[in-house]
Amino acid sequence: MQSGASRDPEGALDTFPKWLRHHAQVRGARPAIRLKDRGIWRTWNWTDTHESVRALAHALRTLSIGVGDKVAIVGANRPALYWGITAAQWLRAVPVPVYADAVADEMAYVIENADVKIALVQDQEQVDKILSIAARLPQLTHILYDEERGLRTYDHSRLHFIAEVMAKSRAALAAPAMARELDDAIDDGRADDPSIMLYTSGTTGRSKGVVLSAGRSVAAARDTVEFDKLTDQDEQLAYLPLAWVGDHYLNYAQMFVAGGCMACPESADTVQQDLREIGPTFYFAPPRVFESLLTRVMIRMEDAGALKRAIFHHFLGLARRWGEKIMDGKRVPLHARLHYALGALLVYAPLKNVLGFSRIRTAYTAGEAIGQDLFSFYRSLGLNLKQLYGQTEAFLYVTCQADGAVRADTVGPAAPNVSLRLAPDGEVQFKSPGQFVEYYKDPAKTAEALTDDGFVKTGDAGIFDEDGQLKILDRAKDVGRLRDGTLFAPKYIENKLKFFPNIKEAVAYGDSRDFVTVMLNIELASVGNWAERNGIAYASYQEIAAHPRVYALIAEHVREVNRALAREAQMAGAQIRRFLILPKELEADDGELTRTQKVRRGFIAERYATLCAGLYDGSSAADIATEVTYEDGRKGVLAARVRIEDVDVDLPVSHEILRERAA
Amino acid sequence: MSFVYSIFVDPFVQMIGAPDLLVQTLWEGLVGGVLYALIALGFVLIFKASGVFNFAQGIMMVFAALTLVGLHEKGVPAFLALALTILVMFALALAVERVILRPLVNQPDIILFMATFGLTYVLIGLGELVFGGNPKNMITSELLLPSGSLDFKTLGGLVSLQKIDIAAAIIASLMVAVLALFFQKTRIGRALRAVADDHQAALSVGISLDQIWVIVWFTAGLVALATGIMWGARSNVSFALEIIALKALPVLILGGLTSVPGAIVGGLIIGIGEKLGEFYWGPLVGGGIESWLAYFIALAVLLFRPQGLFGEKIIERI
Amino acid sequence: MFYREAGQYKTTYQADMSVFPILQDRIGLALIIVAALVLPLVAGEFMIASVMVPFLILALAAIGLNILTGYTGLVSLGTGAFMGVGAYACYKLSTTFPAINILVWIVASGFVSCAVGVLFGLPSLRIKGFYLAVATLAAQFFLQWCFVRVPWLYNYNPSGAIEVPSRTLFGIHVTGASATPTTRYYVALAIVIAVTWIVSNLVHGRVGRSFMAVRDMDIAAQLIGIRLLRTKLLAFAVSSFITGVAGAMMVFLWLGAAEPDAFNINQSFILLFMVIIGGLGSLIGSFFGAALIYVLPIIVRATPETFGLTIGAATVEHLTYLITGALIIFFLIVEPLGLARLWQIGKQKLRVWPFPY
Amino acid sequence: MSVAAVEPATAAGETLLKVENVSLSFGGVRAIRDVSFDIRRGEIRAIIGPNGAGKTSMLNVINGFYHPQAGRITYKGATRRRMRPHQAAAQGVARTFQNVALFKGMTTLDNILTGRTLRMHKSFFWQLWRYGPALNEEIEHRKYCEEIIDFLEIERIRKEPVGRLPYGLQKRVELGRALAMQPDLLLLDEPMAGMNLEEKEDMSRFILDVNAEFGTTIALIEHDIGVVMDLSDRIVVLDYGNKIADGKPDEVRSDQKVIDAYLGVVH
Repeated sequence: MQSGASRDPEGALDTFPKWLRHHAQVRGARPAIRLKDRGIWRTWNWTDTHESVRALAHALRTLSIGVGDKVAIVGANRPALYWGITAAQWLRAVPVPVYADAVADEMAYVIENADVKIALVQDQEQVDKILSIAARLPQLTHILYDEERGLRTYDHSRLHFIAEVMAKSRAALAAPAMARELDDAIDDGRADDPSIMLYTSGTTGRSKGVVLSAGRSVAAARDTVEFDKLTDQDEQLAYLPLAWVGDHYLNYAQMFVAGGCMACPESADTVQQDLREIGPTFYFAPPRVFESLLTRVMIRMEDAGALKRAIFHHFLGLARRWGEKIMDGKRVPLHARLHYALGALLVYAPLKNVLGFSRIRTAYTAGEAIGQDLFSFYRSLGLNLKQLYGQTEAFLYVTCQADGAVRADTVGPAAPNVSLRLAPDGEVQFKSPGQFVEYYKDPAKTAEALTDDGFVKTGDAGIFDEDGQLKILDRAKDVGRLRDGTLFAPKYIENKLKFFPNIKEAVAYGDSRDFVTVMLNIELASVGNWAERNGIAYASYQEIAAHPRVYALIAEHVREVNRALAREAQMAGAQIRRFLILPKELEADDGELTRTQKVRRGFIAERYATLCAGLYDGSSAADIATEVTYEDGRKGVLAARVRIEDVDVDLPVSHEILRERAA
Repeated sequence: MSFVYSIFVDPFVQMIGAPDLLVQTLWEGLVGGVLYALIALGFVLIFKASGVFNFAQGIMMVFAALTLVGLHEKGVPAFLALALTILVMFALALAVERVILRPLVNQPDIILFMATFGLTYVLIGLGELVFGGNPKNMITSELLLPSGSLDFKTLGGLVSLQKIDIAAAIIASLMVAVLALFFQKTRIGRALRAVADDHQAALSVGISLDQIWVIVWFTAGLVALATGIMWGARSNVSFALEIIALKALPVLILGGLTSVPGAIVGGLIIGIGEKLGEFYWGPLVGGGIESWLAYFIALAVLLFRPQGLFGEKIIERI
Repeated sequence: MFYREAGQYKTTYQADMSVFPILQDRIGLALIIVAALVLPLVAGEFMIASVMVPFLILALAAIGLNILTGYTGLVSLGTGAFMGVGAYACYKLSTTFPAINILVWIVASGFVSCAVGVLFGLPSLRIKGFYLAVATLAAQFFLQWCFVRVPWLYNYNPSGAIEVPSRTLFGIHVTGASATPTTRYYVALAIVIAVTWIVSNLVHGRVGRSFMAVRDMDIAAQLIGIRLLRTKLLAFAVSSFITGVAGAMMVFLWLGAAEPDAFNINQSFILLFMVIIGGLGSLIGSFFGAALIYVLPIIVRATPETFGLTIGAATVEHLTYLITGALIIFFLIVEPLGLARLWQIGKQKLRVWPFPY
Repeated sequence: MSVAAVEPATAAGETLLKVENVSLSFGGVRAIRDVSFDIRRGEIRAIIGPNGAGKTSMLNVINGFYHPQAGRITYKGATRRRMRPHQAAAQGVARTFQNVALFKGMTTLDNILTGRTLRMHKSFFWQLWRYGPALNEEIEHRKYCEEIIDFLEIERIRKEPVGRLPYGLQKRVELGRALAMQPDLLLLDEPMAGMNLEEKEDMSRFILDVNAEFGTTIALIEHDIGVVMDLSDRIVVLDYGNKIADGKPDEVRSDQKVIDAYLGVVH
């Protein structure tokens, strides 16, 4: 039950291969990696893992991989591929994980850009992909694959079956001299060796190879292992993409330091099943996974009998009231504790069990804003769900929430040993233990990403809350200012609105304006449901969107957002003064949304210029006529008069008080 | 050798030696066979129309007879009791359709088969509960059925034919004839035949499946009543007759589950076969072989024709 | 609800293929066995002698029939007679060789019944479905006839019945008049647990799969290389072995004496009911079925008394018939796949609780 | 994958099965009339023809389920008139069915394991004990079946009762059960009947993979002519029990008699 990190006071373990050897020595029989394969969880303990990595390292060396050479890793979460990463590191070569779902072209770019010599891939699909671009990759010498199916008839002059080459290596390593030499090679590894290159899927332009050093990677992982008290008893499901920093940090780095175990699912469509079987103790998922899970829970519960539904909802209500307080160790009356314990027996524990969450001690979510209700739902069940904010350039953790200090609207204070600051323009900047070394072969971009004093620019705008927790507002470039200089973070406001189930989309305006206004889309499913219950008849989206009672409903939501904003020092001045509900739903087909369903603020402002003008000229309605594309592809003209409503603004009364308290 | 002789030679010597006894035995067997055939007939009706292997057919016979006698015991005039019993059988058919067939439609055969086991128990329990469990005498004379016997001095001995047996044979033949006419000539009868082949076709005649089931079960109930009267007259009325009713099963198997002629021929073979067997071979092993001989005869036939004498040849398709 | 399967993963095929892969099931089973062991300490003599012992024995017989009918799909109406074979064999063997341990003879009588079963299973090669059911009736009536007409079988006892001799095991009376109900209960329990365990092994392996293959799709089974006759005869053998043992136990551990009528066609029907109501192709279903069909009449008999009504014995008998029949129909309509299926559904509900499916 | 290593494709082209002048009739109805053709080791051989052409009967003759009234069948060099189905199975003939003939009461895994029956030898008495030799044997075969499950990508439904599976998956499980027999000759009776396009593509891929990976000789009946032309090496065309064409897909496609048969020209 010893944390691996505490066993290394001198910091001699500064590369992952050294940790591997360490674990093989001190906890050789503990499981290191599992794979659901052929129906059972095949398990390799640290000794097996050490031995396998060693064989693979030897194989790579035979294929002339040496210091600084790049080895691409392509495929799903498979032990052989994780071994490939460590094997490369053993030889002081640099593993370069590539997204397995990348099309051949994207893959060609990464492999070429990274000067990859050898590719370690999962199966025929990836082999085919790489062979199709091989002509463009003169530096690529060999391909090693993990799954033999369909590949036996291929030309094997440059193609190797991992199991086969490992078997050959094992035979060769039977010679003690050879083995000793390879084992000693671990000690050649140095803290400033590049440990891995992760390509960020940049929103603009080609992706960049983020180079992380061994020492920094280990240091970062050591801090968070300590922080979340991970031990060699911990177990997690390795289901995130290999090439994503999240997988490399949470599954690989943390488990290599803690000495825990990662379990690889059988296939992509059995992840849920496998999650339930393994019952991980540490879990990460982006908010949308939690959201779709919650939706599925609720949908499945709809089919339950009335009594069971009543029990379920009764105890969910109870959990909402007390669950988080109990988890945070706050004072809770005894009767509530007993009632909650009954709920745990009847609902919470079984629910967590069917979701595979029973054994989770720590769960994180990150990547986008998470709604208060969604977040609270899981926490109130007793799931220790927390938020973190991270970046590839930081080797994940920039901030993270400590147990007992968890909130939905922040991402927590700076992670251990991270220096965090806000630039004058609101941009979040950090210095972290795991901080990246450079963008591969791109000094210009590297320089651009760093401040003169060595801080990394995140490109995100944020604010600190009164208790020192960071709130991420938006991309820094999207954050503007009202005319009076108040910070205006459109996405922050939009997200707050969108957490209401009745609001589907929100577009906020205010940069260089006097005040903030929003255009809204209502969520037809839930508003329609509400309308039905309230006897409001409607024939179309346009009709219900214009209904006065819907306006009243939405206005209440907007007021609520204002109340929330008023409580935040920097945001209080950016409350919403006026809003309107658009007569049509924003569509990607009409160019109003990106293909990834993000609003295109500028385009919308242009397209609905008359409405935009109306929002700021004080009129109570504005006309719009615009061309729309119907679902069947026909085009038509939509003409409507749209109501514009004023909303009360909350006094930022607590403003001064909060500021004092924060200081 | 004497063993072989006593099995293969001696019985035949006896037959030839005493032809009067042989004729008497054949006659007894014939009458028994006719009654077996009647039970089997009710069974075939139901099997053909609803695909149900109605285990309760034998019990329906006893139940019908018991109802008749029981009603009469309670002071109901004989023919009114008969009419009431017919009514009861109709109610039974309705109940079976509502309570058993309708909810269990589309279930595997074995389930329906088991449901008729359940029905058997219900009928036994109900019958005994209402009319008491003690054996009763059939109201033969009240129903104007003959009694006594016709004795023929012939073949060097005495052949004695019970009049009730003769009546039974005649009534049974009449019933078969009436049923044949019913099936051939009436619209409902044709529908019943159609339903055996194709449910859709039956529906096109304009009779719902539910109605067909009721009619079939009612018809089977009537056949059961007639059989019950005859058999009751020959022995007495109690659920011990159940064992006799079970004899309908080998009869059926022998004839093939779906064949009316098969049921008749099968009945005769079993009836005559077991009487001959009991009389001539039974003493060799201590007698009482009537209880199982029928099944062995059926079994022996099945080994050579698994589909029974008159059943359709099973061609397995895959 | 009580299931916590998250984290119960299998790292070996042994674990994955175990009969009870879920921890909570193993706990439940252990609790039931413990409860069965301590029952005599808390229950009265009537409960042990007239409820539990018969229940165990009938459940065992039902398991035997279930092998044939539930697992292999061969309907048998001769189970009662096969129990009789076991009973008479055990009687003959234990009276002929009184020195040998009675448990040996109980098992040996299973083998006798097994041989007879195989003999009567031979027609199953050519005869299928209901036709086969009638063939088993031949066994029923023939064997029953033998019990009456072959005096050697009952040692020429003038009463025509077999009476259980007194036999001891480790110095304790286990059969005969001086054996206490508790002793008989423990012996029965031990045999039932042992046989159930063995049968469970069998149905979870190659043999069990062959049985079920023949049941589900005999043509496909044949084309896979399963020999129909051999498999069916094996099913007959296993089935009649178990029913034979149950029959011997019925006389030796429960009734103490028996006439041929104890093994009549009604007994066969009752066992078939147990199997069908309990659940075809389910071992636990056999226990459910035995409990329901056997205990039900006891309740029917006891109910009027509890309400202070006095009803004649005959009437109770008739009522029992009526209610049993009605319940059979009721259960078939509610759940044609039997109590085992209800149990399975219930268990599944607990496993996915709070979700409905 | 290790499964493949078990049966390497041997000299392709050698005749595995030869059907000579086979005739079959049921009570006067002649299902097959004097048909001859051969199947070579390692090939995919299709038998096509309109409904009632005698295709399924042909398969039934090959695996011993029907006994032809006339003609000879030579399989692996041995000539025979009739054979019992389990003998055919023992000699490496496996089969799937037009209407899925799975063991409905069992799980996917048990169905596939049942396909291993012929290769399991631990006696009945070991089975009673289960632990030890019987279980070890069971595990050995489980491993093989898991290879098939992996091959057919049916991991998700491993422990589901097959009766509840959608039709397309049932067909896949049935193929798995046949593969578990490690057959030399695999007979597929309309493997793609009732499937949607995507399922058909999957199944085609599996059939080709089986042929390539295991070297299994395949004889298949299929109605989708497009699929047949793509999949098979050679095609036999039957019509009313007569063979009307035999050859490579291109030859068959342009054969006038075949075109007539499919257009329903009256004979």
